[in-house]
Amino acid sequence: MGSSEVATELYVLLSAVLFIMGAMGVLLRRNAILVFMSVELMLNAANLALVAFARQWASGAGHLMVFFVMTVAAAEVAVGLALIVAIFRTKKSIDIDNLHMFKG
Amino acid sequence: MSGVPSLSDLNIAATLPASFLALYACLLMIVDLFIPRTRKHVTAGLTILGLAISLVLALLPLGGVARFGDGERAFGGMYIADQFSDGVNVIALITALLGVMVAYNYLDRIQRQRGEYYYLLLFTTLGVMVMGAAGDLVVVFVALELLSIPLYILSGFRWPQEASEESALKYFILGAFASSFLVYGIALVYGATGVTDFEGVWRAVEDIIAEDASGKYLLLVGAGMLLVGLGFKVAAVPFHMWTPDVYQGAPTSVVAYMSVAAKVGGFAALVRVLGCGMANFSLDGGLVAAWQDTVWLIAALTMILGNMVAIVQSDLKRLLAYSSIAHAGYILIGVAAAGSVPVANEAARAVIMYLTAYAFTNVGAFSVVIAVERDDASNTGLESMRGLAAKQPLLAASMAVFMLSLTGIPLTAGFVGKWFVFKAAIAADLIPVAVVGVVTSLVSAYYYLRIVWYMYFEQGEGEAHVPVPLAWAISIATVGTLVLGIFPYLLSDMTNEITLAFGP
Amino acid sequence: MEDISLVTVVLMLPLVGLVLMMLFSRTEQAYKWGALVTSLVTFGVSLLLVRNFDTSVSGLQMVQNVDWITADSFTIRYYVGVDGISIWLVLLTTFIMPLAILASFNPIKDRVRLYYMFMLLMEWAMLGVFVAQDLFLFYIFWEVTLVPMYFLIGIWGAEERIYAAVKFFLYTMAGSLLMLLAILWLGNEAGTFSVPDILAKLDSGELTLSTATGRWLFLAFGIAFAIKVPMWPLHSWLPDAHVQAPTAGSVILAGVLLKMGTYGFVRFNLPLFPEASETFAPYVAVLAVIGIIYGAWVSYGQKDVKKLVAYSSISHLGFVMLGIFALNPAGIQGSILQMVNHGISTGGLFLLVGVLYERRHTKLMSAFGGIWRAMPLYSGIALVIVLSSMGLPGLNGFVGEFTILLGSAGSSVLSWWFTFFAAIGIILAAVYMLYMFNTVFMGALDKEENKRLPDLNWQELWSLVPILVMVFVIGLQAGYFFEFMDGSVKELVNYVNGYALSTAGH
Amino acid sequence: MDNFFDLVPLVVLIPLAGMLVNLFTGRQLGERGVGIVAVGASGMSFVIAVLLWIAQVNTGYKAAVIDMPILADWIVIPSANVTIPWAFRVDSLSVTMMLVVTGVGTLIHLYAVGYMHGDERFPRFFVYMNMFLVFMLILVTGNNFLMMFVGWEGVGLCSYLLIGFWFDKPGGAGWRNSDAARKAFIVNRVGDFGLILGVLITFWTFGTLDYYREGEVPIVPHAAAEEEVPLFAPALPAEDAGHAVAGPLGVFNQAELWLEEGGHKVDFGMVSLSFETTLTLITLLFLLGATGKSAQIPLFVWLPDAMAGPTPVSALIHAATMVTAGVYMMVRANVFYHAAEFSSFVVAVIGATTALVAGFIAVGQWDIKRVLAYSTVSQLGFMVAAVGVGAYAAAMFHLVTHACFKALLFLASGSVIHGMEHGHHHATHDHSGHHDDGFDPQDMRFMGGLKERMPVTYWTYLFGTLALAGIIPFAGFWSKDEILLDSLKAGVDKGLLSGYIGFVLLLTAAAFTAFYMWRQVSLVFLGKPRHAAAAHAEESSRVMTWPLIVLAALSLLIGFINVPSGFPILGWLLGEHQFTSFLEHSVPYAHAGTFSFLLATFAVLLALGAIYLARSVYNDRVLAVLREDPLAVNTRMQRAFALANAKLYWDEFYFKYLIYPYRNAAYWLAEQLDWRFWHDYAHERLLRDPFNAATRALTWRVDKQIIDRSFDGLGHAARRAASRLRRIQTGYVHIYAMSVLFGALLVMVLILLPLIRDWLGL
Repeated sequence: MGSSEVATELYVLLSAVLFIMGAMGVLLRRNAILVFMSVELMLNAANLALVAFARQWASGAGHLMVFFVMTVAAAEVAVGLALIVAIFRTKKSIDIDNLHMFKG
Repeated sequence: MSGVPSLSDLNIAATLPASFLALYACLLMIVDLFIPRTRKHVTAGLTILGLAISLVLALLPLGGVARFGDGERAFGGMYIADQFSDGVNVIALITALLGVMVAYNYLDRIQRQRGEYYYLLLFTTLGVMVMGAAGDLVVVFVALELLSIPLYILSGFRWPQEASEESALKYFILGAFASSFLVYGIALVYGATGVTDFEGVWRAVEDIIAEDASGKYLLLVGAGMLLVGLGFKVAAVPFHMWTPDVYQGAPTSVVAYMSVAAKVGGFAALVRVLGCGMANFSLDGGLVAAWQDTVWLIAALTMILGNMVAIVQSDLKRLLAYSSIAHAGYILIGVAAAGSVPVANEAARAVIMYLTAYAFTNVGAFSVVIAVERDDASNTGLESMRGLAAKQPLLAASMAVFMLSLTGIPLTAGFVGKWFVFKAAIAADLIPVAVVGVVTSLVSAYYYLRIVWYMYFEQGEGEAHVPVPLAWAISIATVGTLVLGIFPYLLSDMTNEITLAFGP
Repeated sequence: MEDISLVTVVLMLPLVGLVLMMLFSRTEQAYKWGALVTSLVTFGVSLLLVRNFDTSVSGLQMVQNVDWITADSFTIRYYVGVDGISIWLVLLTTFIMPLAILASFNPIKDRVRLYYMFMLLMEWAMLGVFVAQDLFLFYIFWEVTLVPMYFLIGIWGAEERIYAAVKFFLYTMAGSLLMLLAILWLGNEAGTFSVPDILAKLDSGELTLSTATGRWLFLAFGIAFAIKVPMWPLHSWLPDAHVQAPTAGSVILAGVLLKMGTYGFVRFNLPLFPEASETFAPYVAVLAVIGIIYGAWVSYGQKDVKKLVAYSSISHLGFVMLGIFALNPAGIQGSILQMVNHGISTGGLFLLVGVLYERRHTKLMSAFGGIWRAMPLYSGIALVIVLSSMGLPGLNGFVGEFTILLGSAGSSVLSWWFTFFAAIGIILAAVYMLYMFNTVFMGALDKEENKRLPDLNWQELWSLVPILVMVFVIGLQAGYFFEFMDGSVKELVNYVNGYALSTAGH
Repeated sequence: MDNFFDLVPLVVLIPLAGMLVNLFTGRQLGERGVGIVAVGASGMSFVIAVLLWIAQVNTGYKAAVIDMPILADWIVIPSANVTIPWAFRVDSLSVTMMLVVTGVGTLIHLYAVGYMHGDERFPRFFVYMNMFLVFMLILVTGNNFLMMFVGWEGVGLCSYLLIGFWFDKPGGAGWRNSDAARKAFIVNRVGDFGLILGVLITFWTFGTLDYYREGEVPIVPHAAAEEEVPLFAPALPAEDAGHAVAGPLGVFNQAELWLEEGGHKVDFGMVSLSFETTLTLITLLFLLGATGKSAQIPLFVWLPDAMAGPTPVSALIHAATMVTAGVYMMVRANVFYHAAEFSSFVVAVIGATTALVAGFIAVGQWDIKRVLAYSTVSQLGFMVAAVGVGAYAAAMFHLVTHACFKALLFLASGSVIHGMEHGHHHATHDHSGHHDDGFDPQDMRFMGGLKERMPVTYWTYLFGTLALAGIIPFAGFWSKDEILLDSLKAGVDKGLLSGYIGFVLLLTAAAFTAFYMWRQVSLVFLGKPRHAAAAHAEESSRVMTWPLIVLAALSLLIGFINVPSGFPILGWLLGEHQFTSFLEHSVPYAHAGTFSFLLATFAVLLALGAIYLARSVYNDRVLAVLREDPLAVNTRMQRAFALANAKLYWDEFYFKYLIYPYRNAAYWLAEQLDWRFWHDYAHERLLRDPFNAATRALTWRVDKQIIDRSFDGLGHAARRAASRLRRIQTGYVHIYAMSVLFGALLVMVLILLPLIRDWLGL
């Protein structure tokens, strides 16, 4: 490993920070789309870690995984947005805090 | 790993039930376009046909009649076609069959008779099947999403009904949230081991343990993340909170199906990931995996919370939701037991037994809920059970069987499942969690029995609506529950040779 | 597949009858008679068991042993058979059931079909408990008995039936779940669940249980059985269940179901955990004796006949427990006989109470008085059964109690005080039984509504006559019954004592 | 004549058959048929008993053990070495008892046909009576203690049924016939408790309960056999040297051998006792049994109440036969009692005390039958005391004579009651204006002057009274005198304290006997009628008077069967102590009574003196004007009389200190402890409620609120950290997500726990 290369640990750290930021976003945001984007951020944090590890291990499995994650994320986006649209039509709001019809 | 494998190397034949279903689902998606809205029973029939064919294909190897392909590995080890995956296939397919049967008239009643329902269901089923057969973390992830995404849609299938939409969005957001944990866990495991296939993980784990490398921290955290992601799917405490809301809001036919399917998938993956990949991951060089304590603690929490909270529920769907949380706890005992290498196979078998039992019983129980539910999604309170025995003796009898099975009374499948799970737990020396298991079973008896007493000991309207397909589903579920309870060897013999470990 | 053994035939007959009934019976009348005929046929065939029984064999007879569930780490078998310990309990079950069914003809007017289905299911499960030799099988039958009884109490019971049914279910299940764990533990260690195999392994030293383990397992099994018996202070479900159940339900509960607990002690606790049995014998005996006196005492304080009879069971079964834990042949054989006796006489008492309840719809003793004058036949029969229950010599109850006391007096693990206090129970039995008899049957017939009570009708009469006959037969000819159990009990006692000797040698 | 022995089962089976016939066809047979069957059964049984007696005499008093037909062994547990068969024993003792039971029984049956005439439950009465015979005969003929116990409890049952025969007769003051019946049964059970424990110990001591085995003859003790050649040499099987526990010998011979051998230890499960201690234990427990059945202190309280039954019952069961079972049992166990000195002492003291106490109480009673009941208790005390001082033959002798004259007295009193009832009926019928003044046909205060109205009854009653008072030559004189002399001799010759105590107490009791009997005669028969009923009383029918006459004759003559040695003329004429010689063959420690002219004269004079005293107190003049007892108004005597009248407050004592506490405790246990506390409180407050609370806590606190609130708080904190100043509403999705996150943290902590522990060095 050359000195110019950034250590894997730093990437992982960064990915962890991103992951936590995403998680906070999910917790704090009330707009469904923003929440949803936070989830995407978490997925991308994972992607970052995967790529970093793939570089470290010099194997393709990580990259492969990243592709799958991206693809699946796209699919999720499609479904997620459709749901959000649907619920917006019904409730005229995409504030997820309004989703509390059910009580134990 | 390197080199382009030839088609024969892929050993696609071994994946026959799953690959058939994948193709069939895709075809059906196209075919459905040409089926007019008024004739969706054709789609339903075709779905059943496809599922039935796939079921036969899955049963053949399980019953030892025929074995497709050459060996257990397919797609270069990505797909493992062993007895465990056969078992998962069968459970998933049976659940799907029942799911279609209970859905058909229900969809008519809620005026949502659409083809999508059926092929989405097929895709979910496929996801479940692949999860059970996963030989690689990547496959686990993909299968999980294949399982989940259609379920998000199905949960909202009753749009623009607010409850249904809300439950779908809730499920979706939380599901995606949990998925990201799973992905991150995969990344960490990958970081620790450098591979994503279970066999590789297994080997790497051996090295890590042998060298006492620092990778074990990464691996532990990764395993924990995976547990979170999958624990969410199976509704283990404390990742369970979506369950009651989603179950209550989603169309009951979907709940009947997904309460089982999602669990089967989640547990299959848990067994694969933890049992196949990391059963040898012991920190002190012993035979007990490092994650075992965590899993059984979660199992204990799940059983306690699920059962106790179920007691105070007054809505059948919510009650069954908590009940399903509780049952996740019981199955988790099996998963925990798989953390002891000598018991791993027995534990995996126990999980299969339990899931089978659970599939019949739970789908059956929700089918009964479907029967009493009114078109406006009301009448799912416990009171709807009052006096059912007098008006609908057979329906009530079936429900009684399901309740007894969920309680774990002998001669029902539920008992067999519990027996195997507890047996595995004891073999793995997990006596405390087994004790929690039996004590909470006792607690569960109370609320299950309450349903029975509402049906039998009290007077009431007892209104119910049992069209033919639903009746068939309930009958099959009842018979399945009883047959498995009385002749458990039918299944236990089939799953006798489950082997999880890659190690020597 | 080997030949089907007679035990299997007896076991499966109620089920066959049940299926045939469901297939071919349409009317309620057909269900009634179908159930009666089935139970009678079962009884008849079970008599063949007695005829074919070889008293010179101490082990299991008429065995059927088929692999049921096999796994690499254990096997579960369909393993049934009878030996001297179980044969009379099987007979007791087949004997009581037709009576219970016959006694239901009049009182049960509601959901008749379901009722008789549950009755046959009940019979099947109870028979299974007594013939099963595999722990898994045993546990299945053990738990299955709960289900029909739950329904019997819950649907056809009295006012507080739901509470009683649920309590009965939960209480019993609480114990049996602990037993389930113990069974699993044992089977896991032994690699088999069949009791004779486990015993053989214990005997050959292939399987050893540490002292502590043995004691824990003893307790786990013991608590399950003790709840069923029920031993003091775990008896609280019993007055509810017995009092709320319909007549036939009470008869079955008292007649057979409680015996499952005491039988379990003899069948499993003693041979499997001999060391623990000897260690715990005095403690169990203390509870047993407390039960004897407490049960008798509390019975005397009751105002409700059925409750009185229910509490008397606690007292009677205290005797049985005392005999078992005398750990000698006399005690155990007395206990086994007393199980049968209690089944017969207390079953009879519940039938009697049922007759009264049918007529007056009350069970309060104060509502009666001088019934003898109005219903002489009924009262005469009642007198005999009451006397049998309080252990009049020459009737069945005495033989059992005497033999138990004989055993406990000669026991090498129990002190004389147990016999002394247990014998006090005999006095107290007279106190509450005669109190009941005097209050209900004697005295002036001063209540208008009692003056025209009709005497027994034919169903009631014929459900009581066999009991009457057995009261005398066992009372006068107990030797015949002991002869059957002698070999098995002797072997059991030798085994338990042999273990004690071998540990003493260490 | 040997084969006569085989008839012994018939003694039991014939009454059984009679009972069954009457039970099933009694209603069809009618009174006459029922009477014929019952009396016939009893009579045939008597005939068999006579045949057995003849067989005894002819075979040189050989004993025989005969198996029960049809029934095989009763309780047999080979692995526990338990063999308790149904086997009869014919020997002089059992034949004596058979003769008494069936003989007196037949007469009483006959009498009862007249007495019970017209009763609506006539057949049932005779069913019970025959059943009583069955059990009583099982009691006396059984060859082991357990068979005796069968009879023992069986007669108790019959007693219960017969006392409660008129169970629906309205009783006064909350005390009904059925209560008296229950009291009898339960008090007897207390005694049975002792007996059964004694039987158990006997079994574990000897390994058998048989008195003697087949072919075995009683070992004649050397002490008693000094002057006589042993009648039978002990026929011991050779292999018996080791005295195995389950030896082939019956209990008595085994005991004899062990006593001779000395120092034998008896091994019970957990304790080992010397044989002598064991015997003491057994005999004391048997004594408890005897105090129950034979109505001794402290269990005699049931017998007076037992008079609630029809009078023939009182005569047969509560005077002549059943109550003597305790005496029979102790005589049967004479080998034990002879060896157990302490127990014998207790027996003697209890017997003598009972005799005196009951005699005292009898003086203060008004009920004609109650007086006789206490008299019976007193006489049983004589017998028991006799056993205590070792005078087994005397005890049996008194048993026989007492059976005759006490049965007579009861039957005669029944005749009086019958007559009184008849008279009352007549009187109220005639004088329709006559209104009831609390008339009780059994109350002696309403009688008087019946001598003229009922001459047969009077004369027979007089015979009975004289016999009971012990006036020569009536039967009672011989037997009572023998007991008195034997106890005195026990004191003087053997230096037994019990002998002196017994003698003094019994002599006093004898004086009381004569006194209260003459009081009764005076009150009932002498003087003038004090009530219209008495004035109109009529003599009973002949079916009732004939048995009286026969019994009166027996009361006069039966004493001659055992004339003491040394009695002038009669001894030579009738043979000396015939009865004792007969008995000796089965009662090894029976010994013949001698005769003391001095004592006999003294006793008779004492009795005559008491009679004189009684007559002077209860003279016609006083009775004619006084409706109270002369003693009750006598300032010096009234307190003593009140005490006797209140039966020494014995019942009250039991009620206060035993029965009420037990009953109240039962209510408390049943309602408070078992139901309110254990059933309700413990299960609801201690089990269900905490469980529900936990459930609620989990549901609302943990599942909703903790996760809700704490995450709410967390969310706030997090939002503040994220510089979000605006108030943010929380929604469920956030909470759920938070819970997932929390779960993830939990999982991390858990899964890393071992490592964290390692780091921290824990």
